[in-house]
Amino acid sequence: MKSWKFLLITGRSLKQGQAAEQGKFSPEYINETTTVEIGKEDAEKLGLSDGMEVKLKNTCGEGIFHVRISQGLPSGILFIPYGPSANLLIPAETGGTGMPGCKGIDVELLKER
Amino acid sequence: MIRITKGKVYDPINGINGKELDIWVDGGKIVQVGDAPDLVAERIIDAEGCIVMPGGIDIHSHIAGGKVNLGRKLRPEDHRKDVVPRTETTRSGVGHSIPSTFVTGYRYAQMGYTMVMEAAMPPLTAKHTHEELHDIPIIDKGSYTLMGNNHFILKFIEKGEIEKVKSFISWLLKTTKGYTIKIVNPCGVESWKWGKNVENIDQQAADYAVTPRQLISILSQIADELGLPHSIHLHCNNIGVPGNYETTVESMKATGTNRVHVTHAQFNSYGGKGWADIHSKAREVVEYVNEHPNVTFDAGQIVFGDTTTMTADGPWQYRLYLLSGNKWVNADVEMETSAGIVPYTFRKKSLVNAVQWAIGLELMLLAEDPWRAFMTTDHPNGGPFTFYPQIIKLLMSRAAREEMIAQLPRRALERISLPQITREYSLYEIAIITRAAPSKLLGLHQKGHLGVGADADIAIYRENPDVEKVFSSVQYLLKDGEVVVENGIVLKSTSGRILYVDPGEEGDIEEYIREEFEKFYTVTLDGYGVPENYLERGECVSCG
Amino acid sequence: METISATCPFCGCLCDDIQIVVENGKVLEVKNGCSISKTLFTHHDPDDLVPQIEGKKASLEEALDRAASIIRQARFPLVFGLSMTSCEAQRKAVELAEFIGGNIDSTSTFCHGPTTLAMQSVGEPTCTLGEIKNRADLVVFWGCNPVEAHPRHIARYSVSPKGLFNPAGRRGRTVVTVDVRATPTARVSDIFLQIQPHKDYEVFEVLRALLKGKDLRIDSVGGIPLDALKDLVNKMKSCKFGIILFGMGLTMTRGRHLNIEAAISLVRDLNQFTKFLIIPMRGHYNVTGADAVLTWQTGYPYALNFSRGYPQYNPGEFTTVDLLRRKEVDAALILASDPMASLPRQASSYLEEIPFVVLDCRKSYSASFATVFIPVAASGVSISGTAYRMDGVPVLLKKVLDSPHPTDEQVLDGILKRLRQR
Amino acid sequence: MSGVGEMNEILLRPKVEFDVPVEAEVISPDLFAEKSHEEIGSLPVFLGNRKMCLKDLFEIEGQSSTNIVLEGDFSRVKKIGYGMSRGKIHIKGNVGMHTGATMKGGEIIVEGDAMDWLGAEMNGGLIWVKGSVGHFAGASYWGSKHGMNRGMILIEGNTGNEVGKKMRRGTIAIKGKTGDFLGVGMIGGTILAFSETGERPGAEMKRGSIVLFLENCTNPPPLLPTFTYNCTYSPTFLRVYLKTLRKLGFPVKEEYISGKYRRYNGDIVELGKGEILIYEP
Repeated sequence: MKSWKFLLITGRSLKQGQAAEQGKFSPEYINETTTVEIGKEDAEKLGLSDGMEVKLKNTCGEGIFHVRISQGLPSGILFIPYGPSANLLIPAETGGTGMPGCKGIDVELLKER
Repeated sequence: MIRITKGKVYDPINGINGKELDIWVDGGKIVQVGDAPDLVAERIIDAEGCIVMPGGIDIHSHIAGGKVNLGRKLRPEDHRKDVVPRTETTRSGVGHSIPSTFVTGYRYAQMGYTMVMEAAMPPLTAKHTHEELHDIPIIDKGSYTLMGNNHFILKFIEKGEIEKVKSFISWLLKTTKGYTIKIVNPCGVESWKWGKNVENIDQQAADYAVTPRQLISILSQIADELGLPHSIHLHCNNIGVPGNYETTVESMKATGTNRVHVTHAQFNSYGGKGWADIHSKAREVVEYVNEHPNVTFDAGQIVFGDTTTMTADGPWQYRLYLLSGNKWVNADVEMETSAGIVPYTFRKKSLVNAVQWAIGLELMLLAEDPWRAFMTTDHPNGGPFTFYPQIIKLLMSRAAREEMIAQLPRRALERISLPQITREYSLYEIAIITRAAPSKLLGLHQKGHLGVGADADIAIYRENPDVEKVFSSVQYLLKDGEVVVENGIVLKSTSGRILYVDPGEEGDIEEYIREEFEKFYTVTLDGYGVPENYLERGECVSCG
Repeated sequence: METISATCPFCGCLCDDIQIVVENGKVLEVKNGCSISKTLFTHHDPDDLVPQIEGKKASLEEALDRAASIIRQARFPLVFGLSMTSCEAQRKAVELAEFIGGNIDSTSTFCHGPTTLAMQSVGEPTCTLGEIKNRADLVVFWGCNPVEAHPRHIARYSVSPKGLFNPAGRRGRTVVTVDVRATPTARVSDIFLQIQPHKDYEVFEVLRALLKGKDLRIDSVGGIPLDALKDLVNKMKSCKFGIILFGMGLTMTRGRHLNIEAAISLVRDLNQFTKFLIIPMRGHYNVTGADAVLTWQTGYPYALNFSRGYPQYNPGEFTTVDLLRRKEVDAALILASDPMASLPRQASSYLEEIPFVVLDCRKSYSASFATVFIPVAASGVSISGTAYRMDGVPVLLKKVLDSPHPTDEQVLDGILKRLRQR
Repeated sequence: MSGVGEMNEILLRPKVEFDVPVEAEVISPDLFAEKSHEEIGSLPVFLGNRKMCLKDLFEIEGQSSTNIVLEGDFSRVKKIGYGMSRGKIHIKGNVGMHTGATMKGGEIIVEGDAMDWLGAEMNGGLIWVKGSVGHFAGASYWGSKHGMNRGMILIEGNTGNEVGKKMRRGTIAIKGKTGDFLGVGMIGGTILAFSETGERPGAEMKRGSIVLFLENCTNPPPLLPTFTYNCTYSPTFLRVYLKTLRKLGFPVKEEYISGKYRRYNGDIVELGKGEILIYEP
């Protein structure tokens, strides 16, 4: 199956913050934390459009996310709001500091789920 | 009822100098001194071979609040070498230069201290100071509210609205639950907000047409008019700078005949044009003190070894960072003040440090009136408070001083006069400078003595030819009439009082400043102060 | 109907100017709050929560008994969370951790823990947020996105407010954002420097070298042209009051604490030219309080172990992600945090192998996996108390609504009492 | 065969597999010397929060020796040889955190792997690890002004990050791969890394030498832009170091001894008196 290599960044989004207050099991929260943002250029290259489902995987784990095309992302970078789904892909190694590397993680993107 | 018997009592306020006297304690107070055939004690403390003194009072120490806590956070390497396990009766923590809160209380108590004043509380973070004071067990506490660089005070002075300054100070003391007016590098810290400083007491602040001289003069006047139990507490401009003794003398002059307490005077009694020719000007500073009964001072004695310096004097701490190359914390507080923290090691082999060490002792030994000279290390700036017993020994023994002087660089000797000073403090005088006089200076009537009606805060030390040993660890400590330390071991972790003042002359100043406050602060005025419930055992000390 | 003053218990901004209109225990309106704050106060519904043991409904007493028994048996327990509750509860949590000889760690562990490590190495020239408002003419957001993470920061503290010495407000400031993404914060900035992932350290080194007047034989670093960095250094040197505000973009990327050490060193060195300070953008509303309480009670801000009766501190050794990844802890007590949702799955999955207790005011992921779940009242909504803003300013939390549940403090105290009674 | 019966040796074996960490700084020649079997067995250790005796957790054979042999899995046992000043600890297996930290003298040999903080802030002595080690070998602890201050750490396997952080004196040699920030903030001393290294070696170094041999390394990391090329030469001091390592039995290729090295100066954001030497094949 064809896959593409990306660097994944996880972080806050306004919707994620708001949805967490609506409840961690609310559709809003689940929806927002399973969203992957991709730059316009990359999306076009890969033939992805808003709402499409993709699989992301790396040595830590894998998850299904739906695509949101974002203006601000440079090529080669994906963004997922913090949450249980993003955490499937974050390595627990901390380099002896206590802090896992939650940004700039190697992932593969697969179009079919 | 507890009867303390057979001890040698040192109680300078009541003129008792080593006499064997019974002291009777009940309900947290001293109820009788001397023979009392009618009284029956449930417990008799046999103080034979012991010295009995009122609990010690430290008038200037940095033990709680934002700056102290940043200092703790900064220095895991300081804590690792001094760990304190929990016991059945006490909490765990760490010690050395910035002890954790519980350990701060225990260690003061173990040395026979029952009251400590936190020397610098920024109003905006006063809640933080009080939260930490809450977690310092056993001892009574109070805090000096920082005011020397406050926007409203500077602005009112600039506009000549002295009555407003007075109302504002009255309001700020009440609002922050503070004990007196603390002034740190007046106008200099305000200038530091732009990375600048003032170089003498007639230079205006960066943003206000106000000089340190004006501010010191006006605030000392207001402290007296409000009848604050303690005077203004002044950390002079130009701290740590060679040649600064002139600024110190001028600052004392600026108060006229109003009361002023010059704190950690050691750091402000330097002669010379630079580090190369720094020398002692303790004599010049003390001379002014000796001749002016409105002035008191504390030593700010340094102790050789590693410590953590921390003051509200932002520009000085930056300078110390440049000098030492050590890690540097700065913490500016909007509208009010600043803070800086730098770890520092005082070395016997350093010429400058040797001179500093001698100056602190010279100040104490040249001061004619022990009622106006106080022993401090400006904890932790000169060194941790746990070194007080060592300083007591140096004050009491010329031989101990000579032993230390012999280890200093020879070049230091021509810059100091300590080797020529023969004075040795007596136990009675030690009781004055660490108990009786601090109580008087703080305007407290129920503390610092062992007369009937006084709080039963009593330290009982075992006699020993080595005075350092005597004062390192109490045989018994009574706090509010309860035995809380025995044989140096903390038996009970009680909570002490928080003393504060409310001069009651704020008028409608709160409403007057409201609009401007909410425009330039980042908290609401209603959320600014310290609510009553932060003070587990609050006690308002009366003014006037 | 009444209007109650409140403090928003969401992010490290701790806005204390919130006005809440309440009628019959229901929030009708939230004034001054951001969109998150509005959701927080209006979606608060604690009524459907009950204590649970292994997924089954239990009484509070039963839940406390079971919690105590789990902790009593543990030889290397972990107390974790702390950042979404009041300082009063945090104090109690430290007391409990000390009593049981356990580990205690806050969410600093995966937000600004590295900032603490950097501070312990080089210090930290910082200030309260009002200093930015009143003085700053140069504001640099580095690896942070306040528009989404701290929604009112820009309006209240850092970009638009008019200050005592900056009457022009936004027009009186140059705003720079350095980030990998062109975030909404970047879009409200005057200058946006788009940096390659994991290159912050190199960029700080270059800025520091430029500040020292060194010549560098490179054209660009981390995707940023050298000329743009020269321009930034000049702006930094010539401003009257500059500030760097930084976030997870520095703490979580390669270099971690050393990225921040480099940032702090740059800021420190800038003080030879002008006034320049730095503030970490703390996330959870009282994570700063957790640091503060732990520090004053023990000497250390997080990553603590009490096995030997005294506090030992060592991030990397006693930090939650490491303790879980290495499968070292044998029980956990979690309060005011949701590690099952917020930690790497590789680490949090270990919780399923050990008994653990969760105190939460909401149904969280961790709560639904917990051996014992005890619902508590929400600090800042149903309980008053103290919290510390991201800049260390203590702020009062207010009670707005009643709650049927006990406080964190009461639950911890209940567990502690049971442990003492053995 | 293990050391049972041999002269002057004391042998410890874990009685159980440890599920929680053990703190055992008492496993130190200084404490084992001149003590009876019984006294050694009564030394305090912590299994998590339970204070126990050494004999509760370990089988102990022999007595009163400064020559300690550990057999079995010690990977959850921390602080072995902490602060020791003499004697020898031979660990025939893996070992936990802080092994040999703050030690002043003596020798520690680890046949297996060692975890983080190996020899942190050590002041003298020798540590030799046949396997790999975690992060912060020879480093400073959080907040400290400097790391290892004398002594030698030899590692045949790989290491984690920040090896030799803020070290002031002494030598660290690593045969395998090293992590990021090798020798970060170094104040003095020498680090020899024979294989691949991670990002940012020598960052913020003030003085001292880092020598990179980059054996089997196809894609070496770029040095930080704050290091500047100086010259290519054959440093005399290095020859002495390499020969010393060889004499000790640490594998060093002949060509390194007389080889040429590119010298880079840095880190210019700090004092800038440090150097990175890169072997030129």
